[in-house]
Amino acid sequence: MIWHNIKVGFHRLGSPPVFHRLCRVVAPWLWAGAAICAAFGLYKALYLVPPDYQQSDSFRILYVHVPAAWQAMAGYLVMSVLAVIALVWRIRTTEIMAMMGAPIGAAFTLICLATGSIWGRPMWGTWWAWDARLTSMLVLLFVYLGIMGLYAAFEDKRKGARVACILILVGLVNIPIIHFSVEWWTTLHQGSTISFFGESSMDSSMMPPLIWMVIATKLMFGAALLDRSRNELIEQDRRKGWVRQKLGASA
Amino acid sequence: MTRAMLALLRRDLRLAVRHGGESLMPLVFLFAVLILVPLGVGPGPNLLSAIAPGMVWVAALLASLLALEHLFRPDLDDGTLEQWWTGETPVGLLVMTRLFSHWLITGLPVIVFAPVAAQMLYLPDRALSTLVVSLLIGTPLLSLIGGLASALTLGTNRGSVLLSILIFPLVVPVLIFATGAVSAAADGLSARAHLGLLSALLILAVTLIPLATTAALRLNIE
Amino acid sequence: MVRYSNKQTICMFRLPDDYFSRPRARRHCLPMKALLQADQVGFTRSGELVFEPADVCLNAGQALVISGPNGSGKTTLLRVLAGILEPATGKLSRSASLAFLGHLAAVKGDLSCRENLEFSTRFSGQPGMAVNRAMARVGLAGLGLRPARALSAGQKRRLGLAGLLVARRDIWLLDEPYASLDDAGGELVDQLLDEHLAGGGTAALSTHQRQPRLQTDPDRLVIRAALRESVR
Amino acid sequence: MIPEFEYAPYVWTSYGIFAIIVAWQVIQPLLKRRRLKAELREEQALEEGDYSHDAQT
Repeated sequence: MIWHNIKVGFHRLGSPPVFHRLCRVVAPWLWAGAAICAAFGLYKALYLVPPDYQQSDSFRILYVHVPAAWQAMAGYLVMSVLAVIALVWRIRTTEIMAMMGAPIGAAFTLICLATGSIWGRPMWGTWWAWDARLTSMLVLLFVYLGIMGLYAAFEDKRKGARVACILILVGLVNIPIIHFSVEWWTTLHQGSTISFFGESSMDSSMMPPLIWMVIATKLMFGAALLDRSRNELIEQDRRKGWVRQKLGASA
Repeated sequence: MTRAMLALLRRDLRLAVRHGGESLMPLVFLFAVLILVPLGVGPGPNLLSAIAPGMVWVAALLASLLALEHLFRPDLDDGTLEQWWTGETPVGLLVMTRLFSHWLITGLPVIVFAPVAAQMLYLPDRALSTLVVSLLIGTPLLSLIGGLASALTLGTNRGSVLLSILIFPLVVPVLIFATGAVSAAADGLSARAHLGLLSALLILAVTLIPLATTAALRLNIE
Repeated sequence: MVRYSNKQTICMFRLPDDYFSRPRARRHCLPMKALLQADQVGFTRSGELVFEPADVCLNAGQALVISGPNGSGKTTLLRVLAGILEPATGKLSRSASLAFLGHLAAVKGDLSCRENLEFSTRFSGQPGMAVNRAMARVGLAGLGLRPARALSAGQKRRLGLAGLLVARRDIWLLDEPYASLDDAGGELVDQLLDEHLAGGGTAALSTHQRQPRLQTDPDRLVIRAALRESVR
Repeated sequence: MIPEFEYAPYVWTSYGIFAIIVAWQVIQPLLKRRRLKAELREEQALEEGDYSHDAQT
C-alpha cells in the first residue's frame, strides 16, 4: 500500500505542470535556507573559530573545500538514485533532474579542486599534488563532464537522458574503484600521503561551522537542481499547451 | 546460439583481414610510440626503463581507442546491427563476440609484440612476464570499456571527442593497476596484489559492461 | 531449443482523452495460428508517440499489408514488430523465428554476395535454400563472387530477398520490398511471398506504391501519424 | 571588518571562488529563464502574425 502510494506520488510529480509548480514554490525557500545556513557558517568560520596551531589560518579553507567535496559526491549519489528511477519507471521529470544534477555537481567539484589547489600552495608549496583526494576529484570532474557532453550530444533529449543515465550508473560503480585505486597509487608512489589535517584532532569549536556549511551546500544543490530542471522542462516542452498557457498567464 | 556467435566472429575477422591496412594500425601505433618516445626523452636506459611500463600501456590504450570508431558504427550504417535483435541469440553475447574480435585485432598484436617493446625500452627482464600477464588481463578490459563508450556515443554525430572523455575516467584504475604491477616487478617486488585487483576489475567488467552496452545500443539503434 | 520471450511494457503515456472511444478496426486473431501478436504497440521519439498505437496479428498463411502516408510510421512499426525497437506502449508476443528486411540491405559491401548469404545462414542457425539456388531464384545467378558493394540498388534488394531464402524463418517483416525493383522484381517478391505463405509462414510488408498481388488476399492495416499535443 | 589572516590571500581567494561559482548557480537559471521567456514570446507572436519583434530590415 505504501509502495503504491509512493509510486502514484512519483507519477503525479511526473506531470510537467505539477513539477513546474513545485519547483517554482520550493526553490526560493531552499535558496533562502541555504543563504541563512551559509551566512551562519561563514560568520563562525571566519570570526569565531581560532586559528589552528599547526596550519594557522589556512585551515579556514576547509570550510568551503570539504562541504564542496562532500556535495560533489553526494550530488552524484542523488543523480544515481534519480537515474535508477528514470530507467525503471521512465518518469520524464526524474530523467531531467538526473541530467541537470551534472552541471551542479561539476560546479562543486570545480570548487573543491580550485580551493584544494589553493590550500596546497601554502601547505605543500605546490599548486597541484597528485594527492589521492585531488586526483579522484579530477577524475570525478571528467565523469560529470562526460555525462553533460553525452546528454548534450543527442537531439532527442529523452533518448539522450536515458543513455546518459546508463553512464551515471556505470560511473556509480566506477567512482569507488577510481578512488580506491588512486589512493593506493599515491601511497605507493609517495611513501606516505600528505594529510590535510596533520596530527591535530579537530578542536570542538571547529565543527559547528563545518556542519552549517554542509547543510548550506546541500540546500544549494537542491535549489539549483530544481531551478535548472524547471528551465529544461520548459525548453523541452516549449511547443506544448501547458507552457503556452503558463506564459499567457504571466505575460 | 554459439553458431551465430561464431558466424559473427568469422565475419568480423574476415572483414578485418580484408581491410588489411586498418587492422595493422594498432601495431604501427605501438611501434610509432616505441620509436618516438626515446627520440623525445633521450636514449638513456635508466629513464627509458622507468617509463617503459607506462609507455607500453599508453600505446595499448591508444591502439584500442583507434579502432573504436569502427566498432559499431559501420554495422549501424549498413543495417547489420539491427539484425542482432531479430535473431534468437541474446544480444549481450553478440556484443561480447564483437568485443572479442576487437580485442583480437587491437589487444593481441600488442601482447605478441610486448617482449620486443620491452627490449626496446630496456624494461628489466624479470618484469617481462608480468608485463605480458598484465596485458593479457588488461587489454580485454580496454576493449570492454571502449565498447561501452562507443555504444553510448553511437547515436550522436560528434562521437570521437566525447568518446575520449567517457573513456578517460573508466581506464584510470586499469592503467594504475597494470603499470603498478609492471613497475613492482621491475623493482623486484611481488606484483600479485596488482594483478589480483586487475583480475577483479576484469570479472566485474565482464559481468556488468555487456549489459550496459546492450542497453545503450538498443537506445541508440533507431 | 529456441525460447521466445513475451515482453510486456506498461503504458506511461497520456493518450488523447477520447482515444479509447475512437472507432478502431480490431484485427481478428486466430488463437492457434497467430505467430506474432501486438496489442496497442506504440513507439515514442522525443517523448511523443510516432504513430497511433496499433494492433497487429500475423496469422500463419496470411500476409498483412501496412500502408499509410509518408512519415506515418510504417518503418517504425515494422522495426518495433521485429523487436529492434522497444515498444513504449502495449504488448508484443512472438512465437516463431523472424526475419526483417529493412531499407538498408544489411549486407557488408566488402564481402562477396556468397559470403554475405553464407553469413545469413550461419547467423540465423536455421538453414534454408542453398546459397547458389537462392541466388539463381532472385536472378543473381553467377554474381556470387562479386563484392556486394558493386551491386546496383535493385540487385542489392534482390540480394536481401535471397537472404530471406537461405535461412528458414516463419515471420517475414519487409519494409518497402518493392522499392527500387523493376516489374519483374515486383513479381518476384509476390511469388516469394506466395511460396512463403503456402509453406505456413506469415509476412507483414509496408508499401506505398505497388500493391502485392497474392493468391490469398492479404489483411490490411492503415496506420496514422499520432496527433501531437500542441496549442492549436 | 575583514579579518586579517596569516594566509589572507589564500583564504579569501578560496572563499571568493566558492562565492562566484555558487552565485553562478543562482544566476544561470535566472538568465536562462529570461532568455526562454523572450524566445517563447517571440515564437508566439510570430505564430499570431505579429512581426514587430523581428529585427528592423
